[in-house]
Amino acid sequence: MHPFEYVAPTSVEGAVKVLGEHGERARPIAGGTDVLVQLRGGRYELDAIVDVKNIPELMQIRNDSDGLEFGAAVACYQLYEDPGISAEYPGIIDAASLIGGIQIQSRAGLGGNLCNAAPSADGIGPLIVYKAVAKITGPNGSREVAVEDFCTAPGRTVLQRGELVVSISVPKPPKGFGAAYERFIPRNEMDIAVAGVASSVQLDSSGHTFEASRIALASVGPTPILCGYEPGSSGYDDPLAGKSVSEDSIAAAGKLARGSASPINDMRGTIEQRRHLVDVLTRRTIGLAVERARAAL
Amino acid sequence: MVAIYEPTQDLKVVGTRPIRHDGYDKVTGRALYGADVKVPGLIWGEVLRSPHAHARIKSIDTSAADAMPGVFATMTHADLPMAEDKDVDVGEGMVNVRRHAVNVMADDKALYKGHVVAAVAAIDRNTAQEAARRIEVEYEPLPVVNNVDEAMAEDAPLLHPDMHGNHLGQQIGGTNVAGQFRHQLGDPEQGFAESDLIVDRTFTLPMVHQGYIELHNATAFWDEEDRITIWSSTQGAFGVRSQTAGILKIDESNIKVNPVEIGGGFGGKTVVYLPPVAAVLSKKAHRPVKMVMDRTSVFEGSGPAPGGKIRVKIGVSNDGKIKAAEADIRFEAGAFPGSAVSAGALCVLACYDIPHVRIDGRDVLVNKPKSAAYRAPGSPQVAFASEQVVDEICDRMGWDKLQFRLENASKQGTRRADGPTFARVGLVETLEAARASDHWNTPLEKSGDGKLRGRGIASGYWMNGGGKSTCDLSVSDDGIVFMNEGSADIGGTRASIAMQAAEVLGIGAHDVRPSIPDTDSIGFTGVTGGSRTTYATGYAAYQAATELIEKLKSRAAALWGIDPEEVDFSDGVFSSKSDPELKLGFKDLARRLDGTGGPVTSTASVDLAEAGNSFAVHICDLEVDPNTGKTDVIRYTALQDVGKAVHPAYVEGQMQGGAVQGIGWTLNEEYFMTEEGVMANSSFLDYRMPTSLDLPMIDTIMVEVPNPLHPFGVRGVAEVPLAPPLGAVANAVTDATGTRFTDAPINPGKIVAGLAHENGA
Amino acid sequence: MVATFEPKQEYRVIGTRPIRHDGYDKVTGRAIYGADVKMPGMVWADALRSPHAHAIIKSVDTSEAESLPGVLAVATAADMPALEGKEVDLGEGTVNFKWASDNILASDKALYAGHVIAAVAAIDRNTAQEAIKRIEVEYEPLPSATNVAEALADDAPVLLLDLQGNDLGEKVSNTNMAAHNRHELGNPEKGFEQCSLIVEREFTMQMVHQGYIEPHNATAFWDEEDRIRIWTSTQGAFPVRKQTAGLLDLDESRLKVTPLEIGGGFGGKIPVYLEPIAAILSRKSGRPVKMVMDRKNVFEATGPAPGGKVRVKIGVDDNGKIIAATSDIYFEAGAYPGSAVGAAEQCVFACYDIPHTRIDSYDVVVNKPKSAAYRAPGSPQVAMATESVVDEICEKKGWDKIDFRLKNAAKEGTRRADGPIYPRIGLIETLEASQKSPHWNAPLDPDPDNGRKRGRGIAAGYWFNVGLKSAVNLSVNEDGVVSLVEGSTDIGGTRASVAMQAAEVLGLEAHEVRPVVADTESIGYTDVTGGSRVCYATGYAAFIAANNLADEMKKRAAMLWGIDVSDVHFQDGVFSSKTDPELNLHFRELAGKLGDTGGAVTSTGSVDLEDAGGGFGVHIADVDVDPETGKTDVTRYTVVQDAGKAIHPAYVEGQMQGGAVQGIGWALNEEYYMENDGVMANSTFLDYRMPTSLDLPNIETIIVEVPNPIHPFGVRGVGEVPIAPPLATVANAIHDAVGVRLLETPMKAGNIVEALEKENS
Amino acid sequence: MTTKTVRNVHVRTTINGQEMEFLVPPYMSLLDALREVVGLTGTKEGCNDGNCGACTVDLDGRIVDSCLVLAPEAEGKEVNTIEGMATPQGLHPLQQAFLEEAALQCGICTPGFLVAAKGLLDNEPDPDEHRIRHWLAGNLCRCTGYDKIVRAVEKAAKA
Repeated sequence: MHPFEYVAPTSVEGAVKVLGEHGERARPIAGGTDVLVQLRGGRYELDAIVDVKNIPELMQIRNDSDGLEFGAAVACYQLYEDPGISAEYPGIIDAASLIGGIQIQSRAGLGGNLCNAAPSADGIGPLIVYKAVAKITGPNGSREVAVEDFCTAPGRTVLQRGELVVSISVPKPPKGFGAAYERFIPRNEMDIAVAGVASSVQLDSSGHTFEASRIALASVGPTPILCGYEPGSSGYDDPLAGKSVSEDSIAAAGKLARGSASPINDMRGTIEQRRHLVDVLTRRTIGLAVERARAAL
Repeated sequence: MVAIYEPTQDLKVVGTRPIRHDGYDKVTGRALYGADVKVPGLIWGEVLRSPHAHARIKSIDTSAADAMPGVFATMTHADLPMAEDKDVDVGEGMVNVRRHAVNVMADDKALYKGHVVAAVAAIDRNTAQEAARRIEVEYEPLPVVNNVDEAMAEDAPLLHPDMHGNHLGQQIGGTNVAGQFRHQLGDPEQGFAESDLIVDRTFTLPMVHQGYIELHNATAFWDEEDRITIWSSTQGAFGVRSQTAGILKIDESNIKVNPVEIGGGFGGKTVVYLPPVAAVLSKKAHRPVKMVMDRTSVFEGSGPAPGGKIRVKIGVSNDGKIKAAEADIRFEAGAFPGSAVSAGALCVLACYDIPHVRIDGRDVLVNKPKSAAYRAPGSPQVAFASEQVVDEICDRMGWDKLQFRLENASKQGTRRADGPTFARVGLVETLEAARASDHWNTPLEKSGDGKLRGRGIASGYWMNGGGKSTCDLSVSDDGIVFMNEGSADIGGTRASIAMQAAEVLGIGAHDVRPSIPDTDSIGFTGVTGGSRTTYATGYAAYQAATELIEKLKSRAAALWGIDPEEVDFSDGVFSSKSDPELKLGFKDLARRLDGTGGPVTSTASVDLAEAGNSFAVHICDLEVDPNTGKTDVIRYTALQDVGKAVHPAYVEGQMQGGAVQGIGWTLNEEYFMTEEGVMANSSFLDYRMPTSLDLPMIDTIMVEVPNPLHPFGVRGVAEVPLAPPLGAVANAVTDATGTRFTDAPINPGKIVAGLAHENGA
Repeated sequence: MVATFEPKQEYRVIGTRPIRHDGYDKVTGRAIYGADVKMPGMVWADALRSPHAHAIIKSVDTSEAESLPGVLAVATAADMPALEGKEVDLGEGTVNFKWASDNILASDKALYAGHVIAAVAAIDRNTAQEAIKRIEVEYEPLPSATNVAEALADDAPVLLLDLQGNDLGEKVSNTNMAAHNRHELGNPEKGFEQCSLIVEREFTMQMVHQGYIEPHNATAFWDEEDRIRIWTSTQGAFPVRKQTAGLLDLDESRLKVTPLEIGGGFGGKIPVYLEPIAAILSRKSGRPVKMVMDRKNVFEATGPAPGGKVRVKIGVDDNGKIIAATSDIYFEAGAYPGSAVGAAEQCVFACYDIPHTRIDSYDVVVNKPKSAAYRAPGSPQVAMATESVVDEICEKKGWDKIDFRLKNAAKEGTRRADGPIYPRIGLIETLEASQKSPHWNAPLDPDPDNGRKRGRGIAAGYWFNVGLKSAVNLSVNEDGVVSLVEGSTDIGGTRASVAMQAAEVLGLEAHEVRPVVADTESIGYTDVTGGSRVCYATGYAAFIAANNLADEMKKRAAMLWGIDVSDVHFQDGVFSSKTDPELNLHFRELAGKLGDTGGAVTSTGSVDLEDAGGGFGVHIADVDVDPETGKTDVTRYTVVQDAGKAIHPAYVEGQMQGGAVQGIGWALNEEYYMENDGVMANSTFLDYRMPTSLDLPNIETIIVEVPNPIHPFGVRGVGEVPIAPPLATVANAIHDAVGVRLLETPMKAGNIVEALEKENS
Repeated sequence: MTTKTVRNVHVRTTINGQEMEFLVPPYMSLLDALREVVGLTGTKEGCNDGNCGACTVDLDGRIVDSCLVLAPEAEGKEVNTIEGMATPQGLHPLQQAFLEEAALQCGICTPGFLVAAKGLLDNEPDPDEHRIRHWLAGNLCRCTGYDKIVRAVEKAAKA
């Protein structure tokens, strides 16, 4: 492995400075469970690794009436071991509690998962369906980017030279909101999704009609896919808004999601299998989301 | 019944000089000695030693040390169980386990300066040393007993008030004499009455140290299954196992001692000092603990050879016959009973056939480290005395010093003072060889520059040991034989043992691969001491090889489809007695064993009650500068009956090494003790062992009078060469200066004082 | 002539569950595996491996690598001796050394992605990894053939131009078909005419890996005496010595191999990969060289189990008798000939008594790593075929799946399809036990309402086991504990199972026998730990050595009691006089009294066993299949197996559970997923999906004991047979659940969904 | 004579309750530092990319794959390895149970399993079989089929 320096800044500015100096030759790590594997695999070479776990803003966790905000370096276990977050954001917890194994979840976090921008990422879909926003700081100030716009290509994001994701904030889910994430893997653990679907629904007060919904797909395209949305565009046609909660409407959403997937053949699955799974997983996650939404009415 | 052998002459391997099998590792620095051991999680141990030679230990407070960062555990005698009050064989004499435990770590009294009082284990060596200093001990100093005379004085302070000494069979309390015995043959008074000349002299010798360059060491790990693994440079892994088991009161088989190379022992590494301490520290710290003594601790805290006082009285008749002799030997046992006085008593007059002899021996406690074996323990001290009295007799009677020894020499059938009669021995042949030697027949010229020159001669004896050894063999497909044997290899015994197996098997010395496994992987094998390894372990190798041949014969028979009785083996070739066509060399047969059965293996073990004594005669020319008293040895020849030299180069090595240690003992080495019983010269600077500059080449002449008890006639060779030098050098100084010096060491100060006294100054 | 025994049913030690002797070290992390070896001056090495599956190596330029600071030596095929046509038998098949050498360091062609081209020794691991990137290799890529179909196609690229194919005895050149042989019994064509139902199916299986968690490692030191010392984790120190010596064209005894603990092997750590390279780099650098593969190398360049095709055709008559059966077996040998077709022939119909059979097998070279043994090599693949067809026959005829197997079961006297007649075997008893098992008699829970389907499958499997050579040395300590030295490396607790057999003979407890696994210079030749032979063959050698030890102890008892040795009786650990009832001593007591009866009591025992006594297993599985996603979960699994005699039941259960789980992984998810350019895409534990704890229920085990008459305690090998049944058991369960019969492994989710869609359309 | 262009990093950490300092290349993993620098070889390498759990250690109370932790990250932290599980009083109940239940065969994965299982029992005294299997899914074993490992953890939980 090409020898690199290890830097552990204690402030966002410190991190931004180092990242600015080295550009492509430096990367931040929180858990490091993706970066170190890619480095050893020879995917790229680095001159410096920036350990961001000593920066307070990236380790903060805030869950209040406005919603949930957690630092980019917060590890998965810190989310699913928090009773409040687990109760109010089950869709996100579904993903956080199945990335890798316990050892991985002690180190890896949803911030890193997002920045790694793998097509098969488990953590990005749920953030999309919860309308989460990434808070970024760089050499020329801070900005916010919606998670559905964050990934641009396999392993590539909107981040510019010297920019760093500081935290991810999730708006407080209103009453009648429910979300769920499910993936298909041949084993029961320690696996990469053959296909993954996150769904969220906003029911009306009766709980029988969809007011809004979001369906996000993983492992079936170069980036996570929000059905009915083109990244960067303003338009979004909601697959379920206005429809009544029924077997048929859910089945239709399954077909729609299947249509928006553009999977490839690889060692983990064939195109046909992935399309089939997107349909099955969309139906199952919407069903669970509806259950959770009705419970929250 | 003991097997008797007719020595064969045409030996192919025994007698040659192959390179020792561990040679490459030793000359490249790869060989692993005890201090080189590294184990995961290793930490260091250090001991606190008493500054007083004799003191009651009122209290020990380790709290300051326990609190020090980096300290894992501390230990005092309280951490040792009450060991059994029984004697254990350490290979060169017996040791009482309970007293041994107290020597390893003092309980209520510190009995010599340097006596271990407490120990500490810490993250590294320096921290351990600092922590040891923080242990506070409250002493109540007691009066010190410095030597045998002070120890035997009426009002002498008692080292062990509770001890009962065995004085001539009676249990006597309130004494520092741990043991007194007597050997008697015939009627000495009547013998002296028939004597025309009687010489009666008393000699004193100081305590001296073996001087091995490698420091005592031990690494121990006490695991959760209460099993202890030990790495320690030792002359006997099984000895470390049994002594440590005795001191810690656990089963022997719960201890495994791993083999590491040993950097010299000469008898001083048959006794354990560190392993039990490292083991207990490891148990308390739950970490492997390594301990290495520093040089001062080796002098003050490990077993030196006993000093003492020896009176010898010999009567001769005018016809040159020794009529009677008496000896009174008092050795400093050190802080605990068990000096080499009994062995000394066997050797003091062993070279002479004397009808009337009385020998008294006393084992005397003094506030000095407990003595241990040092190469023919006891024999050098007594030879210093008896060989000077014989020398004086010859001077006064004008007799030839060789002729006199020849006429009185012990030979087969001579009864030794303590009872047994000699089997076939080679003293006469050795004396004759000395008389025919170039050294003896080259007159000693005067030195040109006013220095006084002299020549001395002396003889020496050692009985050698037999004991237990085990050897396993197995044949590999290309005819190489792998050997496992249990004897630690200090002087090349891997080679001398492998050669004896190779001789039987008819293959080359390097076709046998010796290895020394741990105590779990080979049958019990006694200590490498008593000059027994080449003799006893070689004997086991001979038997294992013989058994291997029998098994190979049955395989050859299977191969040729004939009856095993039909197969003959000689000079490494298997052949059919009836069909001349059928012939296979050892290696060829080995390559065709496939299909004749499993791998060919054999095992053998011996327990030899007797060994076969050996004698030596040394001739020394030296030069004394009368003004300074400085003595330089200018020529030295060591002659010795070796029975059969398996590896001549390594036998010569033993003869030369022993001679040089003897020279050092006579001229400069001593424990220089202060009044308070503190050794003042506990460093290699002031404890003057001979350097290469202090010595000429040591010429060696090996006499081979085969020992009938051994298949190849082998006798032990390693210890006897230390016996004659003290006498030979002393006699040479007398020949040079005309003054006899009866107090070793005969250092320059004593020579100048002696000469001044002589010239009436 | 082979000794036969009447084994008892109940024993004192055998059958109990003592804690294994190496347990404490393994649960505390102290056990030393190959990668943990450290020594002074040690340097690291890494290998450059071909990115191409098939390419001519035009040039290798190591100059830039050699100039990198910290690089000490470089090695290529030029450093290996030329070994035209040299062959040797290794216990599990013969090895052609020219090809074996090419597999270690490619000479003219790279034959699989991952094939070693060159290696570099450098000051540390990272420098070595950087240095291999600087070696420039000029390849001329060739088209690759990565499965049987591609390799046998007319236009297939020929991998080995010098390969002489053997097609039923006829020489064939310019081919990838290394061997085609045939076994025939009776007249299958005529047999099929009498059948009322014939089922013929073709199954394809992907290549799979043993999946041991410990990567291959080797440390070698070539010293100035031209001796090579090797430290490695291996299934056989002696086979490592034999192969490495052969590859380096040296006498075996120039090498000393020290086996460390081994982190799993299952047959994959019998061949050597790193040892010759490390040795050469050590010679060139003068330093000890350590090499450790990374996980990617282990997958791409060690010895996986062959994938391939198995066609089986079975005919039955109306009253449920199998009349005729034929089989064609095509295995991917990998880059060089020598897949497990020979063993597959012996197993394909081994569970059945069939009058008319024909078996054709084809050993096909492909551009993949040379296949090696993987636990009953060849048996799982053919069992998948045979047991699926049998299941289909029973479904179609409505016959009970156990009664049918009982009716056709092979038993004593049955002639196996490839010739030999079965001695006493336990298939019937195993089938009867599974018929009475709780699992078989518990009704399958009904399909749940979430659409998932439930099913149950059953299948049988066989492995012939091997005997070969082992040696054991024993010696007695004074406290009665016996040291046992053996040559079998211990993967699954065989230290305990071998020690228990010695303890049984000697009347001791298991922990009173201390086993040590020795290096190749400290014990007689011992074959590989493989072929399920250690508990059987090394146990047998321990039995012989223990009896010899008892005889030696009888002599000592006789000596102690002063009676004739023939008068001494030994039973259940107690020595007694046949005449005087007063005289009796337990082994332990006698051991304590050996002191004066002679040296240490030692013995040795060795065996070379022609045959071993085969083992049968019957497995039952309940599965839960989600038809929507194709996901299969095993909800209940039972292993029923004939162990002959379970020496240590817990470790026998461990083998049964471990083998079953490896079979389940092989059935459901494990495969070499080759990209079209012949490169393995999933060479990580992420994408090579071995079962995790969450993918499995507890595995229930039922041990059947039909004693093997040719072993003193009735032992049969148990290590390998449990991997044979699972593939078919899971396949039959899936068919029972969703009605489709999967003809390809792995039966991953996508394939099940595809099969269901094809079925329903 | 080394290719390293970067200077070693000084790390001050606590390993098995004992303060330690060592110098280590910044790119060296905590696994390699434990094995090659500190000399504790109980923690094993199985895949070096976080997929097998053989290198599991306890870092500040959480079980992690030490192959995916950079050695400098251990600065100021508490690292506990297999060598720290037994105490002078004897084996940890988990170690004892693994022995008695024959929960290991070759033993290469055993250190990882023991440290992981201790991480579970330290905060969930009585986990059920499924919870044990879920917690240990990050540790691969090829010999045992996990059955006896799960039973051993259950037995230790009750001890």
